Parts: sequence; C-alpha cells; structure tokens
Amino acid sequence: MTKLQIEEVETRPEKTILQRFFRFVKKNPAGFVGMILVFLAVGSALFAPWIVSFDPSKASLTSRLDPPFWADPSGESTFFLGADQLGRDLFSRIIYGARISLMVGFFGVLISLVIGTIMGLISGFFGKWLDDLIMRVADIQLAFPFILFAIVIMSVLGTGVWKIIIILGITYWVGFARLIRGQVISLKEQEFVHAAKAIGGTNFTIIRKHILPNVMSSILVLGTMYIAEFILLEASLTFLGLGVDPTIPSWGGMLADSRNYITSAWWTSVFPGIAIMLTVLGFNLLGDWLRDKYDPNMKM
Amino acid sequence: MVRTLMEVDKLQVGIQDDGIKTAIVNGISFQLNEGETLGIVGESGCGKSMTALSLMGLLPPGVEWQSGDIHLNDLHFKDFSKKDWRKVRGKKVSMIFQEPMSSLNPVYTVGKQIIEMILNHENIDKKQARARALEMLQLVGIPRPEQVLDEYPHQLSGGMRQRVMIAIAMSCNPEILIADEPTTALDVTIQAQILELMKKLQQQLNMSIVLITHDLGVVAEMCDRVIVMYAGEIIEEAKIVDLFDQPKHPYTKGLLASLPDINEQQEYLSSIPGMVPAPGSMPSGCRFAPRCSMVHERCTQSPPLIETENKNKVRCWLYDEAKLEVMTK
Amino acid sequence: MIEREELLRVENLKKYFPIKGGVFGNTTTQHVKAVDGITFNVKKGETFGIVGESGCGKSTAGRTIMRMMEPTEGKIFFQGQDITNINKDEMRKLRKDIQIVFQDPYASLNPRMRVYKIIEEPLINFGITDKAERHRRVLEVADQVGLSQAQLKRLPHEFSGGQRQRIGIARALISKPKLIIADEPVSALDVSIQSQVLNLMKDLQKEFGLTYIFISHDLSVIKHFCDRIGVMYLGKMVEVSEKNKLYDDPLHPYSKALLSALPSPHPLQKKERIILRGDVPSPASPPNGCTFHPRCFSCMEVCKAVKPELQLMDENHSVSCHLYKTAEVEYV
Amino acid sequence: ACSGGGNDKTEGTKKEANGKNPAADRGNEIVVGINSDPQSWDPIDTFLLDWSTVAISVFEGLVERDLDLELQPGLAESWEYLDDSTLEFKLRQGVVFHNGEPFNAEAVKFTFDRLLGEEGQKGPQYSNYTSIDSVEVKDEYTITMKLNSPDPVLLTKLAGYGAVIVPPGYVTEVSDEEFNDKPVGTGPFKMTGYKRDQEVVLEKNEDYWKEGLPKLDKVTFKIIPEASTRLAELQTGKIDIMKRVEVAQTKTVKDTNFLKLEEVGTPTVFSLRFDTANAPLDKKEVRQAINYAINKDEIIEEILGGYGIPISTYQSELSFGNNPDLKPYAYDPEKAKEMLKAAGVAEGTELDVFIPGNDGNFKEITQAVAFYLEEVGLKMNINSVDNTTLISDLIPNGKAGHMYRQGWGGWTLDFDNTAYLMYHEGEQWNPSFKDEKVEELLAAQRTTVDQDERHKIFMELTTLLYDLAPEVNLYQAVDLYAVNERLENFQPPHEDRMRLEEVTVK
Amino acid sequence: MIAYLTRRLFHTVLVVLAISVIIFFSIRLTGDPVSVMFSAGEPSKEAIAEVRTALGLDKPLYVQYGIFLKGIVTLDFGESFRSGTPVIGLIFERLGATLVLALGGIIVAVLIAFPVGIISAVKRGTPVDFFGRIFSLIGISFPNFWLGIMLILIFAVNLKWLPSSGFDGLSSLILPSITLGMILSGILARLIRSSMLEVMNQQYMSTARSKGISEWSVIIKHGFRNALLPTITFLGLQFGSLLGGTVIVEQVFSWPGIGRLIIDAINQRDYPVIQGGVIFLAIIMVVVNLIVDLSYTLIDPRIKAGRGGKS
Ligand SMILES: Nc1ncnc2c1ncn2[C@@H]1O[C@H](COP(=O)(O)OP(=O)(O)OP(=O)(O)O)[C@@H](O)[C@H]1O
Ligand SMILES: Nc1ncnc2c1ncn2[C@@H]1O[C@H](COP(=O)(O)OP(=O)(O)OP(=O)(O)O)[C@@H](O)[C@H]1O
Ligand SMILES: [Mg+2]
Ligand SMILES: [Mg+2]
Ligand code: NI
Repeated sequence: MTKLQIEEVETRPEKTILQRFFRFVKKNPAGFVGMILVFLAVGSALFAPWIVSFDPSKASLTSRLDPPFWADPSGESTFFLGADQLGRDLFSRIIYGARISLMVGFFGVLISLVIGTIMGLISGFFGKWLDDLIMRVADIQLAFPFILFAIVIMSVLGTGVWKIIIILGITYWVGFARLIRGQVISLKEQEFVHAAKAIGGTNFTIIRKHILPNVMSSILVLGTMYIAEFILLEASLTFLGLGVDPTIPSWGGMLADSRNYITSAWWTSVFPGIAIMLTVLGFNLLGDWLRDKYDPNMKM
Repeated sequence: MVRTLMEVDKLQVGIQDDGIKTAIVNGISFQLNEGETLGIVGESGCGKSMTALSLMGLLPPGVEWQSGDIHLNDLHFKDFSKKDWRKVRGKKVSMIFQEPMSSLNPVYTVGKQIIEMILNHENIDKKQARARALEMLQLVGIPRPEQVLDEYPHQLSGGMRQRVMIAIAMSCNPEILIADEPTTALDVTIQAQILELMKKLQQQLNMSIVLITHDLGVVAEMCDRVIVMYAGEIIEEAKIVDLFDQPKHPYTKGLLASLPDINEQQEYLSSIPGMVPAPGSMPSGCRFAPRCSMVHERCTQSPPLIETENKNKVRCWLYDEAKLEVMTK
Repeated sequence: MIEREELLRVENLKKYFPIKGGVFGNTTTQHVKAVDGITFNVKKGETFGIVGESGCGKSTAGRTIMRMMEPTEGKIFFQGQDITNINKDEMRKLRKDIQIVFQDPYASLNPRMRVYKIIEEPLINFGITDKAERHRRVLEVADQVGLSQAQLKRLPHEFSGGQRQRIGIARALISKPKLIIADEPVSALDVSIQSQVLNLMKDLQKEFGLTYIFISHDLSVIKHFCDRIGVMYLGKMVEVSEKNKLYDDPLHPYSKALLSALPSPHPLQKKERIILRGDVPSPASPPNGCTFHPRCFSCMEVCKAVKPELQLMDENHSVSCHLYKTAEVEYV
Repeated sequence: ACSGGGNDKTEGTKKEANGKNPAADRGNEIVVGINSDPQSWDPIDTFLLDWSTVAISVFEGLVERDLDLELQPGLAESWEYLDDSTLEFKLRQGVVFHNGEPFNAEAVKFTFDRLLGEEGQKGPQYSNYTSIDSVEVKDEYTITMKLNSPDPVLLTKLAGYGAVIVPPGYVTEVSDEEFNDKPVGTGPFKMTGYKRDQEVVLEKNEDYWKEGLPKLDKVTFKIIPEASTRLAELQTGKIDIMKRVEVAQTKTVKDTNFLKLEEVGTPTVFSLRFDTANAPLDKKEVRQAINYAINKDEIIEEILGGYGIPISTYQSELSFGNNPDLKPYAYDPEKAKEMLKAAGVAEGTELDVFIPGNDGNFKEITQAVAFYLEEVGLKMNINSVDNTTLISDLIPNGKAGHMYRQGWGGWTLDFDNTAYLMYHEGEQWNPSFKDEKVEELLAAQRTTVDQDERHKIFMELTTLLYDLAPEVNLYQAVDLYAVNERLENFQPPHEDRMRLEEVTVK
Repeated sequence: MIAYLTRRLFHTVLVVLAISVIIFFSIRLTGDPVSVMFSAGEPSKEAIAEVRTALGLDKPLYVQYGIFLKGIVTLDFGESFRSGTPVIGLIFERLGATLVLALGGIIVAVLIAFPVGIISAVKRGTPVDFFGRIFSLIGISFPNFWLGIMLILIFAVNLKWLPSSGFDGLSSLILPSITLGMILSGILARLIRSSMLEVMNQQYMSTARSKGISEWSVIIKHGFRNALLPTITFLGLQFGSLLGGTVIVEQVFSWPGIGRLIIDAINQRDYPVIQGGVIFLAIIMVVVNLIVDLSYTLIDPRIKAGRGGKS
C-alpha cells in the first residue's frame, strides 16, 4: 500500500496588510476611531512646531479675542480658530496644548502605574499582613480629599506641571493596586503558577515571569483610561486655581481660564473643549478596545 | 415499524468571516426514532455540541445556520422565527448541558428555575407549578426535595445539580432530550447514578434521547445507535453492537483500539497519530486522511456516506464498491 | 519479582485546610481534612497509582509530598532523607529530583510564555547558567517528547491538549528528576490523544528509569499504567494493592463499587452494577466511624462508630475495612 | 460720585429687542447674587468684604461712611475730642434694635467691652481697635472713649466692621454661637433667614430711625460662588443684582436689554510687589526699569476692558495720602533696557512670579507682564499657587520668588494702613523691604492727629516710595455690578457695602 | 461575623487614626489660619499672636493633636475658626444636600448606564453598541465644570426650563444630578457592559434559553441579575466618595454640600472644619465600604471565601 502525503490546505488565503487593516476597521470601528484620535493628539504633541507657524505664546493685546476668520463678519481676523484673551493664536495653542495634556496623562499614569503595580503585586501575592497594610494605606489615600492633598503637596514642593503629575500619580496608584491585587489573587491559584513553584522558581521569578506578564494587559487598559481621566483632572485643577503655569498652553488651562468668555467669545472655550473631548474619547475607546481584546471571555 | 421523530437533513452550521464561510458542522443528516437513544461520539471540537445546539436553535453568536433543515414531526426548524423556537424549546426538545456547575443560575433557587420552565409552557398557576417541580425533584431521586426546592445551586453537589438540570429538562415532558456530555464532569460512581436515572426516566416517559459524549463506555452502556463524527462530518453511523463488534471506519477502529482494556494487559496502547484539523484548515478530500494508516489515492477526493449492512453507514472509500478496482490498478 | 529499593515513603501524612467560615469568610471554624493520614511507599522505577473520586484528596496528597503545600502532620522520606522539615530553599533545590505534571494542560502553562522558555525555566531555576548547555538540553528533551524545534517558538495556545501535555512533561523532565508526580495527566484529553501521552510516559520511564506517582480517577487508565495502586476515599487510603490483585479481587466495598461503575467496554457485556447511594460527603465534616459507611452497601453497626485501620491482608495488599478485621491481621 | 473709568470697547451694543424682563413680577423685593458666605455674622469675627455687603443693612456703627465714603454721623449724632486721648459721643435717641431692645450708652459700652475683651480677642477685628482703652457711660445717651495712644484714623475705624453696635441683652441671652447665625442690629433691614452657603433673607425694619426708609420689603442674598452661574441667574431673572461681574462678562450684560452694568472704583489696588531681598531686585534701578517696561495702560485698556484706574503708588485715589502729582511710570521699554544694562542685569535673567491661581483676570495680566518683560530681556516664570498658601505662608516667609501679586484695600482709606503694613520693617507682609527714611516718616505720621500735618508727611512718603519702587503698581480695581433695569436708585458701593435702603423697584 | 466586624472595626480605627495624623500635620504645613483671617486687616505680629492664643494654636502640637483625637472619639471636632459654629453641626447641615445630590447623580447614572450598558453588551459589535458606548463616554469626555456651565447655558439661560443654581426643590436638583450622573454613567455603562458580556457567556444563559423563555426575559432576569452584583459594589463605593463631595459640581451649581464646606475650610485653613470634615468623610467611606461588603455577601447567595477582591 502506498503511503500518501495529504497536504493540509489553507482554505483561507493569506491577507495583505491593507486587507487586514480594513478587516480590523470593520470589526472594531470604535477601536479604530479611538486609535485615530489618539494618533492625532500624540501627533500634535510631537510635531507641534511643524504643524503650526504661529508662536503659541506670542501675545498681542490688540487682537485679543479675535474670532475665527471664518466667523468674523468684519473680516479682520486672521486666526484660524480665533484668538484667546491675550490675542494668542488659539489653533497653535491647542496644538501645543496637546503636549502638556498628554504629558500629564502619560507621566501621571506612569507613576501611578509603577507604584500601583508594585503595591498590587506585593499585596496580592504575599497576602496576609502585607496585604492588610497596603490596602489600609489605599483606604487612607482614598479617604483623603484630593484637593487638600494637591494643596499640601504643592505648598511643600511648589507648583508646576511636574508637581501636578506627581500629585496625580500618587493619588491614583490605588486604582492600579486594587485591580492588580484582585487579579494576582486569582492568578496565584492558577495551575501554571503552581507549576512555576514546582520547577523551583523563587517568589521573585514567579512574580516577574508569570504574574506580571499576565496582568500587563489589564494594566494597559486601566492606563489608557486613566490617561483620559488625568487630562480632565488637569483641567479641574486649573479650575480650582491649582493648575500649571498659565503661559504654557494646556487644554485644561485654556478651558478653565476662558470659562467666563463662553457666551461672549465662544471659540475660546469650545475649541479646547473639543480637543479634550476628542482626545479623552480617543483614549477611552482605545481602552475599551484593549479591554475587549484582552478579555479572556471574548476569546474564541 | 419504528416512527421517525426527528430528521436532520444536510445540516450545515458554520462561521462567516469576511464573507468566507467556514463550516463547523458540514452537511450532516440523520434520523432519530421514537423512544431510542442515539449516541453521537467524536473527539473534542468535532462539532458535537454545535449539532446539539442547532437542534435547539441555540447556536452561539457568530455561529450561523448555513443550510439544511431539521424536521420534527411536521415542523421545519429552518424557517423558524424566534417565537416559534420558544415554543419548541423545553416543550418538545429539551437539553442538558455538560457543565453541571455552571448550568444553573447562581442567584435563583432551584425551585424558581424549575417553576420558570413549567410556567412558561404549561397553563397552570404558581402553586401547581411548584407541586410539579417537587414531583420532578422526587422523580430524579433528590433526597429531601422540599428543602432543595428552596436552596441555591451552590448548596448542591455536582451530581445533585445535574439531577436538577435533568428535572428542569424533563419538567414539560419533552419528546426529545438532548444530553450534551451529561456526565463528563462527574465522578464514576455519580456518573453511574445519573446514567441509571436517565435510563429509568426514558422508560417511564418514553422519550428519545440524543446523547453526546466522547466516552465510548457511556455509549456502549446507553445507546441503541451511534453516530461517529470527525471534523464536522458523520463518518460512521451504526447499530451499537455493530459498531463495537465490527467498526468500519479507520478512525472508529483507532478510537476503540486506543481505549485501555481493563481485561487485558497491554504494554502500549495503540493510538491515532496527529490531531483533529481545525475548522479553518480542513484537508481536501477525506478529512481523516492525514492521520489514516489506510490512506490511498482515492482519499484525495471526499468520500460519500456509503451504506453497508444493517442500514449502517460509513464514509470511507474502503467500503466503496469501486474500491477494488482502484486498488488493483 | 525483584525487590526494588524504596524511593519515597509517606507516613501518616495529613493536610488540613482551614475553612473560612462565617458569612464573610474569615473565621476559621472548621478544617477540610483533604488528606487525613495516608501511608504508603513508592519504589524506584515503579509506578504507583492513586485513584479516587473527585475531591478525595489525590492532588493535595501529591502536592503535599513535594511540599508545594506544607503538611499538617506526618513524615515524608525521599531517598531515605526526611524532607518534611527541611527549609524552603533546600526544598526548592530538591525539586530538581521531584517533579510534577499537572492535570490541566491548558491552565498549567503560562499563556504568555513561549514554549522554549517554559521548558528552559527549570534549568535557570536550578542554576544552570550556561546558555548553550541549556539550549542543548531543551532541544534534547523536546525531541524526547516529540516537539519539533519550530514548535518551540510558539505560545501554548497554539497547541492541542495532547501537545501541551507534552510540553508539561518536557518541563518536568528537563531537570532529570527521579520521581515524577503525574496529577491526572490525561484526564483532560481525548481518548486518542490520551493513548499518545500514556505511551510517551511509558517510553520515558523505560529510558530514564523514572518513578511515577500516577494520579487518576480513571480505573482503566490506572490499570493499564500502574504497578501498585492506592484507592483513596475522603482523604484516606482505603486500599493499597498490587495491580492485578486489586482488579481481580477488590476488598474494600468502595473499590468494588468503583470498579463496577466503570462503563462496560462493550454493549453486550452488561454487568452487575453496584450503584452507590448518595453523594460524596464533604471532607469538612466527614461521617463518624468509617467515612464510607453512609454509602456502603455492606455497612455494619461497628462501621458507624469505629474508624477502621489500614491492615495488611497479604503481601502487597492492605485494606481499611471492618469486614476484614481478623484477629491475626497485623497493622501496617 | 467718584469716577469708574471704564469705557466701551464694543460701542453701540445691540440689545435684544424682544427680551422680556424675567424678574418683572417679583414685586417690592429684590434678590442679590453674591459670591461667598462670610459664615459668621458676628462683626468681631470677620474681615471679609462679603460680610459687609450684607451686614451694612443689619448693623450700624456710631459713625458711618456714606456711599461717597464721607464720614457721617451714624448712631452717634455728634462727637468731639475732649483732649488728645478722650473722645465724647452724643448718641442718637429713639433707636431700637430689631429685637426691640433700646439702643443707648450701655449698648455702646457693651459693644466695645466685648470687642476688646476675651471674646473679641479671638477674632481679627480686635487688633484694629487696640488704641481704645475703655468706653465709659456718661449718661444714657452720652459716652466717652478713652484712648491709650493718639489714633489719627480712629473715627474712620469706628465706621469699620468691628465697631458696629450690638444689642447687649440679646447677645448675653442667646449664646455667642447663636449670634453668629442670627444677628440683631439697628440697621434698615433685619435678618430673618440664613441658610449657610445658600441664602440670607433680610426684611424691612419697620422701626428704622431714618424716616421712610427702607423702601424695599425684602432683600434676599443668594450665595453663588461661580461667576458664570451668577450671570446665568441674572439673565434668567432669578437675581436682580449681581456682584463681581467679570470683565469677560460685561459684553453679555450690556447685550441684555433688561440689564445694566454699574461700575465703581474701589480702594483696592493691585501690584506686583518685589521681594527686595532677591537679586537683582535689591537695586532700585532694576525695580524702576521693570516699572518702565510694563505698559500698564494697555493692560487696563485691553485686559480689564478699561475697568481699572492707573495708580502711581500703592493706594487708590480714594485713599487719604494719595499723591495726585505723581504720574505712573511711563511705558518706555528702551529706557528700561538701558537701565537694566546699566545695572548689570544680563539678558534673559529669570524672575519668579507668584500669583494666586484662582484669579483668572490677574493670570492674564501676569502673562501680559511677562510678555512686556520679555521685550526688555527678562524672563518671567509664572507660578500660580493656592491663594491662601501665598498670603499666609509664601509672602510672609519671603518664599514668593522675585515678585508676587498683592491686592490691598487699606480699609481705613488712609495710607497709614497700607504703608505701615507694607513698608514697616518686620510686618507680616513685608518680608524684606527696608528704608530708614521710610521708617522715620511712617513713625512720624502715627504720632499726630493733625490731618494736615499727616498729609504733608504722606506726600513726602509717596514721593520717596515712588522713587524706591518697591512694587509695580498696576491698577486700582473697578468693581462691576450688573443690575436689573427694574431697580432704581441703586448705587454701586466703593467698598462692597451695598446700601439698599434707598433702592426702589419700578 | 462578630470576629469579622471586630477586625473591620479595628482596621477602621487604624485608618481613621492614620488619617487624623496626616491631616493634622499636613494642613499645618500649608499656611496659617490666622494670617488668612487678617488677609484684609491690620495684622500686627502681636495681634496675630493673641488670636493664635485665643484659638489654642500656641499650644504644643502634641497637645493640639490630643485635643483633636479626643474630639474624634466624642465626635466633637471643636468650633470653626471662621464661624464659631460647632463643626459637627456644620457637617450635619450639609449632609442632606450632599445625600440628595449623590442620590440624584446615581439615579441619573443608572438611568443612562443601565440601558446603554445592557444594550451595548447584547448588541455587541453592532452600530448600536458603537453609538451607545460613544454616548456613554461623552459624559466623561468633558471636564465637569465645563459640562456644568454648558448645561446651565443651555437649559437655564437659553431654554429657561430649569433653574441654574440653588438648593430648593426637585427642579434645582436636575442639572447638578445630570452633570454628576453623566460622569458616573460613562464608567458605569462600561462596567455593566463588560459584566453583561461576561454573564452572557455563561452556561446558565443557554440553560435559560433552552427553557423557551423570551430573549429579553433571559437577558434581564438571568443575565442582568447576575451582572448586577459588581455593579452594586461599584455604586456603593461610588456613593461613598460622592458623599465626600464633588466640589466642582457643588461650586458651579451653588450646591451647599460637604465638598464645598471642606474646600472653603481648606481655603481659609479653618483647621477644625478641615479636620472634622475629613475624619467624618473617612468614617463614612469606611462604613459605606463595610456596608457594601456586607450587602455584597448577602445579595450573592454564593458565599464564597476570598471573594470580593475585585472592586
Ligand atoms: N462561538 C463559536 N464561534 C466560532 N467557532 C466556534 C464557536 N464555538 C465553537 N466553535 C468551533 O466549532 C468547533 C466545534 O465545536 P463543538 O463545541 O461543537 O465541539 P464538540 O464536539 O462539542 O467538542 P467538545 O467535546 O470539546 O465539547 C470547534 O472547532 C470550535 O472551535
Ligand atoms: N487550597 C485549598 N484550600 C482549601 N481547601 C482545599 C484546597 N485545595 C483543596 N482543597 C479541598 O481539599 C479536598 C481535596 O482536594 P484535591 O484537589 O486534593 O482533590 P482531588 O482528589 O485531586 O480531586 P480532583 O479529582 O477533582 O482533582 C477538596 O475538598 C478540596 O475542596
Ligand atoms: Mg461539546
Ligand atoms: Mg486533583
Ligand atoms: Ni463716588
């Protein structure tokens, strides 16, 4: 009898990148929209000087509150999105503003992520008194009013973008810690973690090689959502008078400082508002998409 | 003459991705007779559960009914609306799932879950429904049924939960009971209890059972007729004794041979090399060919289901009349 | 029969888990007596099978032996050395010699680690720093269990259950252990795959002279694979016997029921069933006396009150049941 | 009335023709939107301008300042200095407190004993009146006030918050605590309702001693912290008067047909003050150069919409001691550059500025200042910080960088208050400035009650300070009120004390 | 149960104690209440010293802390520096308004998030899901003050449907509740969606369908009931922090809530009010947490040890 080699045939042809891309867009329109928005924001932040020709901090009191040129009946205005209360070009400020907003979002999240992850890992993995201790510290952090915390830190360390980043980072570690703790508690009982112990792994290797990579996706998901939240918090801090240096363009600052002009010069608050909204929306959609992608229940 | 209760006609179920249809269950046909137990066996992932779920109209999202039909008496499931399905489910066809631990809703009492079913199909009041539920629990042999009625699923053991599931499935006297691996998650001794119970109930209520399993022992124990599935297709259909005595398809043979025999000491078990192909990458021709020890040229073409003696069927060129010609060439 | 050297000896091993009681799960009111005083030994090169219903403590026994969990009571001797109380780091190093293969091939592999890394990891843990050496041994062991080099670059989810179990076996094997505890290594697999894995394990045993503790609830698999068998019920060994003796002449009523519950391999071969009553009781509140008595078909008055001891019936066969209590039996 | 000084950038405002006055049918009562709640109505506990906005209608002092800030007899009909340290007051007769208690010499004595006693010492008002030694009852309607040192501004102070007369019977009867919430005075309105942080309800005092006053039956003050919300309430007719209209909001007010904008100059002035301990600001020339570099007129014109008044020293034109001969430093960036160069200040020298983060207007101003300073080669780092931290920690401890914002009113309307606190060595808000001659003049003006003499000293002092330039004096604030057209006779107060007894509605 | 409560109580005491220490010392780092009082007065150094004595601020720190600690035990946080009113009274004055607003916010959030979350999950991947999610995200895409001001401009100024501020009657509650609720609903809808998705995959959903009951009945009775548990935990915790006040919403809508009380106190460095308020809130938070934990185990018939790690 002849042995016959029967080929396993792929019934599905290999896809080109473009096809795969369209498939992705079709299957995850929300994720795609999110990605585009995030790209736009990050792009503005990175390439601001190439995008705009105006100096964002160039004040000119004579063009104070000039409307966008297309909405200016007198036709004098030369500003694309109008000018702000110091006659600075709103468009370039919005483009440059992406820098502070994203910086606050990104580094703030980075700090809280690092602290929270370490705390969550320790708390979930070792349990017992360490867990109790860390969770109580988390309770304390939660019960302590954020604004007061901000004022205390600022009066000790001074003000500035980095101070805001530190404050947000320190305040929001709790979210990460709790999330990760919960996951570690269930991961720790997973067979592959037992297996890691059985093959002679130390606690440190187990955490590093087996636990951490498996919580990474949730960290990422929460991270994107916190970036969005931090962008808004920077705005709120400015509203309460604890914001960044007003000469540095930031969306939150622009929005907070222009709130009295909402009725008289709508563009001063509407455009930064839209910028914030789109970016926040973008990060949230991205986070949602990541969540769906990494949600084990969604896997087929 | 046995009456045919249900007939599955070239049922094809699959997924659709980017306009490309992939069949998970590939055009299967079989009949279910009144009062008989039909076994469906096959390796994990071969489409047993999908077949069962199609009979209930409960295909998971993403998996679609692609073609074919199912007839139950004069009903044609193919063009059923949601509402039509609701009348069939539970009343005419009932189902027990594989996982006794997660098949019951954790937040409702056992009683509530049985009563829900009864109220949905029978025109009786709550009190009567409760009495009926109690009766059902007694029927499936649950000790202290009055209390259990008001307990939550987590308070019961796996075996008891599976009995509750059976009670639910039976509560409206269905004509057909589909049991998708009803004992896989249970212990041997409990499995024996449940199988015993199903046999008893079948006799009492005269239903037909479709029993899905990959345990050939269970099949031997319970079934009258067996369908062997491989990679979404029926590859053999036989009377139970015929299957065990003269398995025809090389896959069935391999399957039977790889069971350790309790009565014999073997150094090594025989095994089928390789694994079941995934739905997306089926071999052309005979789907078992890559693993088959009897493979030959003909196998590059898909074999039809060939009827052999006793109305048994097998999907293999070896049993084709024309086979000899090919082999002699 | 050749008298073989003893590799492992377990004496009166107990493992109790505190139950988090109360509505809120934090007051310890009771204990789950998962393993409640088991005694047995395993000889070099043999396969010792442990069989029993789900939850009877098989896995716990296995894990306690390799001190993945600390035993509540009892002693474990490995190669004559008492390893019950050696410190954690020494134990960690000892795991080079005692390895485990898990029941669930899906859950026991880190889903985000490449197969190569998974197999290599024990070597790193046991201090083999030479990368080339590690590479050589990974390839070697992969070859032994039948994994191709290309497959090593993949992630576990790209494998079938049987292949994953091979990965698990390779990981256990790479440190060249003397004893492998196989905790239901084939329960999650299909029959046809199951035989592949069992054959592989048998090959490896021959090649390396491995000793197995083989845990399973499938009597036919146990019979096929093991030399001696311990039957567990609710944390206790109710019968320990040489294989054929147990299958030909089970003594304990539970062993009898278990064997009879096995579905017959052929439809015409209908056999007399012993259908047990009721469910397995909870190990948190085991019945008094003989723990099996509520389900036992030959229960006597004495069974309800007195715990039976494991007694030697003849060479290589002991049972713990009042039915066989004779004056001359000696206790193990 | 005094000048406001605003002018319209957008002249010829178009008002909505069809806008109906939504407050038209409220009747003979008005609602006022204010921005904060002083929390306690006890006069000895407070120093908040917002207190006076409401309390001026409830309490009265022996002396009062009218809307034009002229001193007038209040509960005292007349007074005279018996000697340098004794003052005698004749009290008004027939006045009763809201609770029916009679106003008399006992009440006055009680008031001052309380202010200067234990209770008063817990509050900030006490320190203003420490020059009073005691108050003695001469007869039912005459008291004498003994002073322990001459106090040239005593009479002004008696028109201040702490010196309003409280009813002795009531205060002793109800506890101090209750008095905080349910104040009783002799004013034109009595307080009949107070919900903390929500509203204060005043009702007409039928027995008010001024004939025919007040005209309104009821006044409700609503506390609305957010300016945008306040304006919304005004636009929807929920309030009739809005206090603290932001410059940004003036256009909306002017565009609404049933609203009018009222402006009034206040005693409060805003400056960027120098911490002269920090180089290069220890050099007078540098400070002057910075003064030259900033175009204050443009700031007032553009950012403040004209609602601000230029000043030359750290006081308003309302202040006794203001020197009209001094003109604000002119805008002369060239000169500034030269001076900086001469003083050896390098191009690109960085200056830290501290401003309170919650003052939106000033943020804009500071940014404009930064812009001007950049033109002359100085780089300004703006730190916007919590206001309270700034005034209670950073400034007193000299941690507020090179420059910091300070606004100051000088509640006595006498330059003494400002000058002494800001330039006298060791004062709370003077971290570093020190000048011998200034010290001398400050001391001199305090030792005499002769106002002409003091005026002369102040003229010398202001000239000196102008030259020393311890701050950049930016502007005198103009308060903006938006008022519903249905109100008549409402005159915006210079110093927040909203007098409502003459107000009527159409 | 008793042991559990004792342990929780012990932890509560520890947390409150720690917060008391932190709050006590940290506010003293940030400026001085007496200078603030004099911010428009004539603050001679002597005057300041006298007031400080009168307020008891000249006592050694440990004595002051002792007084504060004693106050925590007796729930007497002293009198406000600013108004002279007992702090506890000030807090209770606000409690009503705060509760009402928190409830209002939660109701709005629930009204928006429940339908959106459920429908999004059920119609996962369809345009309905897409727009549902975007809709629920809008609330968390704007800074809350901006959202609040916009709502005022639209609904109060332009449409004249609702009052723009104040605390009287149901109508004044609507806009602040919407502002708060929109923010909450974004997170809540997402939570419901994902727990619904999780639940939808459960075997018991198929069981329910196999009974022949209608799809919506399956989704609501069997699906949603199970998805509700994490939702309730979340709402409980959220309610706790809403009581802490949402300063900005309160400020924009002139709502007399606890948040504003504390922020005003912070601005004035009114130590007793800050200390009392923060401790009071901390206690409330811990108690609410406890209630949530208790109710969670009671609502869920599966009493599983070690559960509740997820928040
Ligand atoms: N929701 C789904 N979407 C797409 N494919 C699916 C889905 N569910 C199952 N499949 C695929 O359909 C095939 C058949 O699955 P099915 O559950 O019917 O197998 P089975 O024979 O019941 O196996 P088992 O013995 O493991 O229960 C599998 O290959 C599986 O991957
Ligand atoms: N970490 C633990 N904490 C508490 N109880 C446990 C723990 N591990 C196991 N148990 C309990 O101990 C008993 C024995 O469990 P074990 O896993 O050893 O059983 P098994 O015989 O291996 O069962 P299976 O066949 O299902 O794997 C069970 O009742 C189980 O619930
Ligand atoms: Mg299946
Ligand atoms: Mg096990
Ligand atoms: Ni005037």
